[in-house]
Amino acid sequence: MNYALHEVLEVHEMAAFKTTCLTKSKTMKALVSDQKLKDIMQQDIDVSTRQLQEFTSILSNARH
Amino acid sequence: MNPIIQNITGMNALSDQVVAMDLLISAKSGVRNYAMAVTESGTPEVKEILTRHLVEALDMHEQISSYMVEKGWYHAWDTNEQINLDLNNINTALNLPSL
Amino acid sequence: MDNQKLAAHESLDLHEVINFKTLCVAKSKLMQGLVFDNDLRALMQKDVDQSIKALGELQKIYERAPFEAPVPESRPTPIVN
Amino acid sequence: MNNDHLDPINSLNVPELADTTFAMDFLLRAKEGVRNIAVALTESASPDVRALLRNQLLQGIAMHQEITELMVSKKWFHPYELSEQYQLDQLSAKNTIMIGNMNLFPADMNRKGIFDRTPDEHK
Repeated sequence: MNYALHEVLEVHEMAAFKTTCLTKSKTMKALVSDQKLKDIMQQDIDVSTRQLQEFTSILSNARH
Repeated sequence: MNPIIQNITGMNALSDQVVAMDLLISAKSGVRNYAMAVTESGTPEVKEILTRHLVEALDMHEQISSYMVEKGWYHAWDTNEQINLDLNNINTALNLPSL
Repeated sequence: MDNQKLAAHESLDLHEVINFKTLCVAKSKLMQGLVFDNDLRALMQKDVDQSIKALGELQKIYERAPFEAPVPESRPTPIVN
Repeated sequence: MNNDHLDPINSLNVPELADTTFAMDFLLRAKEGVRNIAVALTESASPDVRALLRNQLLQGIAMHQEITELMVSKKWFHPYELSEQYQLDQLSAKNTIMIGNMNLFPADMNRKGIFDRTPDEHK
Protein backbone atom coordinates (compact mmCIF):
# COMPACT_ATOMS: atom_id res chain seq x y z
CA MET A 1 0.00 0.00 0.00
CA ASN A 2 1.55 3.29 -1.09
CA TYR A 3 -0.90 5.68 0.57
CA ALA A 4 -1.23 6.72 4.20
CA LEU A 5 -4.15 5.18 6.05
CA HIS A 6 -5.81 8.50 6.89
CA GLU A 7 -5.75 9.55 3.24
CA VAL A 8 -7.41 6.36 2.12
CA LEU A 9 -10.13 6.75 4.75
CA GLU A 10 -10.69 10.33 3.63
CA VAL A 11 -10.91 9.33 -0.04
CA HIS A 12 -13.37 6.62 0.97
CA GLU A 13 -15.57 9.26 2.66
CA MET A 14 -15.44 11.50 -0.39
CA ALA A 15 -16.25 8.58 -2.69
CA ALA A 16 -19.32 7.70 -0.63
CA PHE A 17 -20.44 11.32 -0.67
CA LYS A 18 -19.83 11.76 -4.40
CA THR A 19 -21.64 8.51 -5.17
CA THR A 20 -24.83 9.73 -3.53
CA CYS A 21 -24.44 13.11 -5.26
CA LEU A 22 -24.09 11.49 -8.66
CA THR A 23 -27.06 9.20 -8.07
CA LYS A 24 -29.16 12.13 -6.98
CA SER A 25 -28.18 14.36 -9.90
CA LYS A 26 -28.81 11.57 -12.39
CA THR A 27 -32.27 10.74 -11.09
CA MET A 28 -33.36 14.26 -10.28
CA LYS A 29 -32.34 15.64 -13.65
CA ALA A 30 -35.36 13.90 -15.15
CA LEU A 31 -37.61 15.77 -12.75
CA VAL A 32 -36.65 19.34 -13.56
CA SER A 33 -38.12 21.42 -16.36
CA ASP A 34 -35.82 24.44 -16.54
CA GLN A 35 -33.24 23.96 -19.29
CA LYS A 36 -30.48 25.90 -17.55
CA LEU A 37 -30.86 23.88 -14.36
CA LYS A 38 -30.77 20.73 -16.50
CA ASP A 39 -27.50 21.92 -18.06
CA ILE A 40 -25.91 22.61 -14.69
CA MET A 41 -26.99 19.19 -13.46
CA GLN A 42 -25.59 17.50 -16.58
CA GLN A 43 -22.30 19.26 -15.95
CA ASP A 44 -22.35 18.07 -12.36
CA ILE A 45 -22.96 14.54 -13.61
CA ASP A 46 -20.03 14.73 -16.02
CA VAL A 47 -17.62 16.16 -13.47
CA SER A 48 -18.75 13.76 -10.72
CA THR A 49 -18.39 10.79 -13.06
CA ARG A 50 -14.80 11.72 -13.82
CA GLN A 51 -14.03 12.38 -10.16
CA LEU A 52 -15.45 9.01 -9.13
CA GLN A 53 -13.33 7.28 -11.76
CA GLU A 54 -10.26 8.95 -10.24
CA PHE A 55 -11.31 7.77 -6.80
CA THR A 56 -11.72 4.25 -8.16
CA SER A 57 -8.12 4.18 -9.27
CA ILE A 58 -6.84 5.50 -5.91
CA LEU A 59 -8.98 3.08 -3.93
CA SER A 60 -7.99 0.05 -6.01
CA ASN A 61 -4.33 1.00 -5.58
CA ALA A 62 -4.88 1.24 -1.84
CA ARG A 63 -6.44 -2.18 -1.57
CA HIS A 64 -4.14 -4.77 -0.05
CA MET B 1 -41.16 20.26 -12.92
CA ASN B 2 -42.14 18.06 -15.78
CA PRO B 3 -45.96 17.82 -15.55
CA ILE B 4 -46.23 14.18 -16.65
CA ILE B 5 -43.78 12.92 -14.05
CA GLN B 6 -45.41 15.26 -11.59
CA ASN B 7 -48.68 13.46 -12.04
CA ILE B 8 -47.18 9.98 -12.04
CA THR B 9 -45.17 10.49 -8.89
CA GLY B 10 -47.53 12.84 -7.15
CA MET B 11 -44.50 14.96 -6.32
CA ASN B 12 -45.83 18.25 -7.53
CA ALA B 13 -44.07 19.92 -4.60
CA LEU B 14 -40.66 18.87 -5.86
CA SER B 15 -40.20 22.01 -7.88
CA ASP B 16 -37.10 23.11 -9.71
CA GLN B 17 -36.46 25.38 -6.76
CA VAL B 18 -36.27 22.46 -4.34
CA VAL B 19 -34.02 20.50 -6.68
CA ALA B 20 -31.75 23.53 -7.14
CA MET B 21 -31.60 24.06 -3.38
CA ASP B 22 -30.65 20.43 -2.90
CA LEU B 23 -27.90 20.84 -5.48
CA LEU B 24 -26.65 23.97 -3.71
CA ILE B 25 -26.53 22.22 -0.34
CA SER B 26 -24.74 19.26 -1.89
CA ALA B 27 -22.22 21.57 -3.55
CA LYS B 28 -21.65 23.30 -0.23
CA SER B 29 -21.09 20.05 1.65
CA GLY B 30 -18.87 18.96 -1.20
CA VAL B 31 -16.58 21.96 -0.78
CA ARG B 32 -16.38 21.45 2.98
CA ASN B 33 -15.81 17.71 2.70
CA TYR B 34 -13.07 18.26 0.14
CA ALA B 35 -11.39 20.83 2.36
CA MET B 36 -11.28 18.24 5.14
CA ALA B 37 -9.96 15.59 2.78
CA VAL B 38 -7.25 17.82 1.27
CA THR B 39 -5.89 18.70 4.70
CA GLU B 40 -5.73 15.01 5.60
CA SER B 41 -3.75 13.94 2.56
CA GLY B 42 0.01 13.95 2.30
CA THR B 43 0.81 11.90 -0.78
CA PRO B 44 1.30 14.51 -3.56
CA GLU B 45 -0.67 12.48 -6.11
CA VAL B 46 -3.72 12.19 -3.85
CA LYS B 47 -3.45 15.79 -2.74
CA GLU B 48 -3.27 17.03 -6.30
CA ILE B 49 -6.41 15.13 -7.28
CA LEU B 50 -8.31 16.29 -4.21
CA THR B 51 -7.23 19.92 -4.73
CA ARG B 52 -8.45 19.79 -8.31
CA HIS B 53 -11.74 18.29 -7.18
CA LEU B 54 -12.03 21.03 -4.58
CA VAL B 55 -11.66 23.70 -7.25
CA GLU B 56 -14.27 21.93 -9.38
CA ALA B 57 -16.63 21.74 -6.43
CA LEU B 58 -16.13 25.48 -5.93
CA ASP B 59 -16.99 26.12 -9.59
CA MET B 60 -20.14 24.03 -9.24
CA HIS B 61 -21.12 25.87 -6.09
CA GLU B 62 -20.56 29.20 -7.80
CA GLN B 63 -22.63 28.20 -10.81
CA ILE B 64 -25.58 26.89 -8.90
CA SER B 65 -25.62 29.79 -6.46
CA SER B 66 -25.52 32.43 -9.20
CA TYR B 67 -28.23 30.51 -11.04
CA MET B 68 -30.39 30.64 -7.94
CA VAL B 69 -29.69 34.33 -7.43
CA GLU B 70 -30.71 34.94 -11.03
CA LYS B 71 -33.94 32.99 -10.52
CA GLY B 72 -34.74 34.91 -7.35
CA TRP B 73 -34.55 31.78 -5.21
CA TYR B 74 -31.54 32.91 -3.28
CA HIS B 75 -31.18 36.41 -1.86
CA ALA B 76 -27.61 36.56 -0.64
CA TRP B 77 -27.69 40.32 -0.14
CA ASP B 78 -31.22 40.86 1.06
CA THR B 79 -31.78 39.15 4.37
CA ASN B 80 -35.41 40.16 4.67
CA GLU B 81 -36.23 38.89 1.22
CA GLN B 82 -34.43 35.62 2.00
CA ILE B 83 -36.33 35.22 5.27
CA ASN B 84 -39.66 35.71 3.49
CA LEU B 85 -38.68 33.11 0.93
CA ASP B 86 -37.57 30.72 3.69
CA LEU B 87 -40.86 31.13 5.53
CA ASN B 88 -42.76 30.48 2.32
CA ASN B 89 -40.77 27.34 1.63
CA ILE B 90 -41.19 26.12 5.21
CA ASN B 91 -44.94 26.48 4.87
CA THR B 92 -45.00 24.63 1.58
CA ALA B 93 -43.04 21.78 3.13
CA LEU B 94 -45.18 21.72 6.27
CA ASN B 95 -48.43 21.64 4.33
CA LEU B 96 -47.26 18.87 2.10
CA PRO B 97 -49.49 15.82 2.55
CA SER B 98 -47.35 12.76 3.20
CA LEU B 99 -48.12 9.88 0.88
CA MET C 1 -14.47 -5.80 25.66
CA ASP C 2 -12.25 -3.16 27.22
CA ASN C 3 -9.21 -4.53 25.47
CA GLN C 4 -10.82 -4.67 22.08
CA LYS C 5 -8.75 -3.04 19.37
CA LEU C 6 -10.04 0.23 17.94
CA ALA C 7 -11.08 0.73 14.33
CA ALA C 8 -8.63 2.46 12.02
CA HIS C 9 -10.63 5.65 11.66
CA GLU C 10 -11.21 6.05 15.40
CA SER C 11 -7.51 5.57 16.07
CA LEU C 12 -6.59 8.29 13.62
CA ASP C 13 -9.11 10.63 15.17
CA LEU C 14 -7.59 9.83 18.54
CA HIS C 15 -4.19 10.75 17.14
CA GLU C 16 -5.63 14.13 16.10
CA VAL C 17 -7.33 14.76 19.42
CA ILE C 18 -4.33 13.69 21.49
CA ASN C 19 -2.00 16.02 19.61
CA PHE C 20 -4.51 18.81 19.84
CA LYS C 21 -4.93 18.30 23.59
CA THR C 22 -1.18 18.07 24.08
CA LEU C 23 -0.83 21.45 22.40
CA CYS C 24 -3.63 22.82 24.57
CA VAL C 25 -1.79 21.79 27.73
CA ALA C 26 1.50 23.21 26.48
CA LYS C 27 -0.05 26.49 25.40
CA SER C 28 -2.22 27.03 28.44
CA LYS C 29 0.74 26.25 30.69
CA LEU C 30 3.38 28.38 28.97
CA MET C 31 1.07 31.30 28.18
CA GLN C 32 0.66 31.73 31.90
CA GLY C 33 4.13 33.27 31.84
CA LEU C 34 2.86 35.97 29.51
CA VAL C 35 -0.52 36.97 30.84
CA PHE C 36 -1.08 39.75 33.32
CA ASP C 37 -4.46 39.09 34.75
CA ASN C 38 -4.46 36.66 37.66
CA ASP C 39 -8.00 35.45 36.99
CA LEU C 40 -7.07 34.64 33.40
CA ARG C 41 -4.00 32.86 34.68
CA ALA C 42 -6.09 30.85 37.13
CA LEU C 43 -8.49 29.89 34.37
CA MET C 44 -5.57 28.78 32.20
CA GLN C 45 -4.27 26.63 35.02
CA LYS C 46 -7.73 25.14 35.40
CA ASP C 47 -7.61 24.29 31.71
CA VAL C 48 -4.18 22.71 32.22
CA ASP C 49 -5.51 20.54 35.06
CA GLN C 50 -8.59 19.48 33.14
CA SER C 51 -6.66 18.85 29.95
CA ILE C 52 -4.08 16.73 31.76
CA LYS C 53 -6.88 14.55 33.07
CA ALA C 54 -8.49 14.36 29.64
CA LEU C 55 -5.17 13.63 27.99
CA GLY C 56 -4.49 10.79 30.43
CA GLU C 57 -7.85 9.22 29.61
CA LEU C 58 -7.22 9.61 25.87
CA GLN C 59 -3.78 8.03 26.18
CA LYS C 60 -5.33 5.04 27.91
CA ILE C 61 -7.78 4.45 25.05
CA TYR C 62 -5.12 5.19 22.46
CA GLU C 63 -3.24 2.13 23.72
CA ARG C 64 -5.91 0.05 21.99
CA ALA C 65 -5.00 1.44 18.54
CA PRO C 66 -4.17 -1.25 15.97
CA PHE C 67 -0.76 0.36 15.34
CA GLU C 68 0.11 0.59 19.03
CA ALA C 69 3.77 -0.09 19.89
CA PRO C 70 5.98 -0.16 23.00
CA VAL C 71 6.80 3.42 23.93
CA PRO C 72 10.51 4.04 24.64
CA GLU C 73 11.82 6.21 27.48
CA SER C 74 12.61 9.09 25.13
CA ARG C 75 12.68 9.59 21.39
CA PRO C 76 14.54 6.67 19.77
CA THR C 77 16.16 8.81 17.09
CA PRO C 78 17.03 12.27 18.40
CA ILE C 79 17.19 15.08 15.88
CA VAL C 80 20.86 15.71 15.22
CA ASN C 81 20.84 18.61 12.81
CA MET D 1 12.67 14.11 33.72
CA ASN D 2 11.68 15.24 37.20
CA ASN D 3 9.46 17.95 38.52
CA ASP D 4 12.21 20.45 39.32
CA HIS D 5 12.11 22.85 36.42
CA LEU D 6 15.53 24.26 37.32
CA ASP D 7 17.25 20.86 37.12
CA PRO D 8 19.49 20.89 33.99
CA ILE D 9 18.59 17.22 33.35
CA ASN D 10 15.26 18.53 32.14
CA SER D 11 16.85 20.50 29.35
CA LEU D 12 17.87 17.24 27.64
CA ASN D 13 16.28 17.01 24.19
CA VAL D 14 14.37 20.23 24.76
CA PRO D 15 15.08 21.76 21.29
CA GLU D 16 13.55 18.78 19.48
CA LEU D 17 10.66 18.67 21.91
CA ALA D 18 9.97 22.35 21.30
CA ASP D 19 10.36 22.08 17.54
CA THR D 20 8.04 19.09 17.23
CA THR D 21 5.44 20.81 19.41
CA PHE D 22 5.52 24.08 17.49
CA ALA D 23 5.56 22.32 14.13
CA MET D 24 2.51 20.30 15.14
CA ASP D 25 0.80 23.50 16.25
CA PHE D 26 1.70 25.09 12.93
CA LEU D 27 0.32 22.10 11.02
CA LEU D 28 -2.96 22.13 12.92
CA ARG D 29 -3.30 25.87 12.34
CA ALA D 30 -2.69 25.44 8.61
CA LYS D 31 -5.29 22.69 8.51
CA GLU D 32 -7.81 24.73 10.48
CA GLY D 33 -7.12 27.70 8.19
CA VAL D 34 -7.84 25.77 5.01
CA ARG D 35 -11.07 24.41 6.47
CA ASN D 36 -12.17 27.85 7.66
CA ILE D 37 -11.55 29.41 4.26
CA ALA D 38 -13.44 26.60 2.53
CA VAL D 39 -16.43 27.17 4.80
CA ALA D 40 -16.20 30.91 4.23
CA LEU D 41 -16.12 30.36 0.48
CA THR D 42 -19.35 28.40 0.55
CA GLU D 43 -20.93 31.34 2.36
CA SER D 44 -19.72 34.14 0.11
CA ALA D 45 -21.41 35.31 -3.04
CA SER D 46 -19.51 38.41 -4.17
CA PRO D 47 -17.14 37.60 -7.02
CA ASP D 48 -14.23 39.66 -5.65
CA VAL D 49 -14.52 38.07 -2.20
CA ARG D 50 -14.69 34.63 -3.78
CA ALA D 51 -11.63 35.29 -5.95
CA LEU D 52 -9.66 36.48 -2.94
CA LEU D 53 -10.70 33.56 -0.77
CA ARG D 54 -10.03 31.07 -3.54
CA ASN D 55 -6.47 32.36 -3.92
CA GLN D 56 -5.92 32.18 -0.19
CA LEU D 57 -7.38 28.68 -0.12
CA LEU D 58 -4.91 27.41 -2.71
CA GLN D 59 -2.11 29.21 -0.92
CA GLY D 60 -3.19 27.63 2.36
CA ILE D 61 -3.21 24.17 0.80
CA ALA D 62 0.29 24.75 -0.57
CA MET D 63 1.48 25.90 2.86
CA HIS D 64 -0.10 22.86 4.48
CA GLN D 65 1.73 20.66 1.99
CA GLU D 66 5.05 22.36 2.73
CA ILE D 67 4.66 21.95 6.48
CA THR D 68 3.67 18.31 6.05
CA GLU D 69 6.72 17.62 3.88
CA LEU D 70 9.03 19.42 6.28
CA MET D 71 7.69 17.48 9.25
CA VAL D 72 7.95 14.17 7.42
CA SER D 73 11.53 14.89 6.32
CA LYS D 74 12.50 15.88 9.88
CA LYS D 75 10.86 12.70 11.18
CA TRP D 76 8.48 14.71 13.36
CA PHE D 77 5.47 13.29 11.60
CA HIS D 78 5.00 9.72 10.36
CA PRO D 79 1.83 9.43 8.28
CA TYR D 80 3.09 6.22 6.69
CA GLU D 81 4.53 4.43 9.76
CA LEU D 82 1.72 4.53 12.26
CA SER D 83 3.60 2.74 15.04
CA GLU D 84 6.30 5.41 14.91
CA GLN D 85 3.62 8.09 15.06
CA TYR D 86 2.00 6.28 17.99
CA GLN D 87 5.25 6.39 19.98
CA LEU D 88 5.71 10.07 19.17
CA ASP D 89 2.14 10.91 20.22
CA GLN D 90 2.46 9.08 23.53
CA LEU D 91 5.88 10.59 24.29
CA SER D 92 4.88 14.16 23.59
CA ALA D 93 1.71 13.70 25.63
CA LYS D 94 3.78 12.30 28.51
CA ASN D 95 6.33 15.11 28.37
CA THR D 96 3.72 17.80 28.13
CA ILE D 97 1.78 16.37 31.06
CA MET D 98 5.02 16.56 33.06
CA ILE D 99 5.47 20.22 32.11
CA GLY D 100 1.81 20.84 32.93
CA ASN D 101 2.30 19.45 36.41
CA MET D 102 5.32 21.66 37.16
CA ASN D 103 5.01 24.75 39.27
CA LEU D 104 6.51 27.01 36.62
CA PHE D 105 5.37 30.42 37.79
CA PRO D 106 5.37 30.38 41.56
CA ALA D 107 5.47 34.17 41.97
CA ASP D 108 2.62 36.57 41.48
CA MET D 109 2.74 37.38 37.78
CA ASN D 110 0.56 40.46 37.94
CA ARG D 111 2.86 43.17 36.57
CA LYS D 112 0.03 45.53 35.83
CA GLY D 113 1.12 48.25 38.25
CA ILE D 114 4.38 48.95 36.42
CA PHE D 115 2.85 49.99 33.13
CA ASP D 116 1.22 53.25 34.16
CA ARG D 117 4.31 55.47 33.77
CA THR D 118 7.77 55.58 32.13
CA PRO D 119 10.89 54.85 34.23
CA ASP D 120 11.70 58.59 34.43
CA GLU D 121 8.42 59.24 36.12
CA HIS D 122 9.18 56.83 38.96
CA LYS D 123 9.67 58.85 42.08
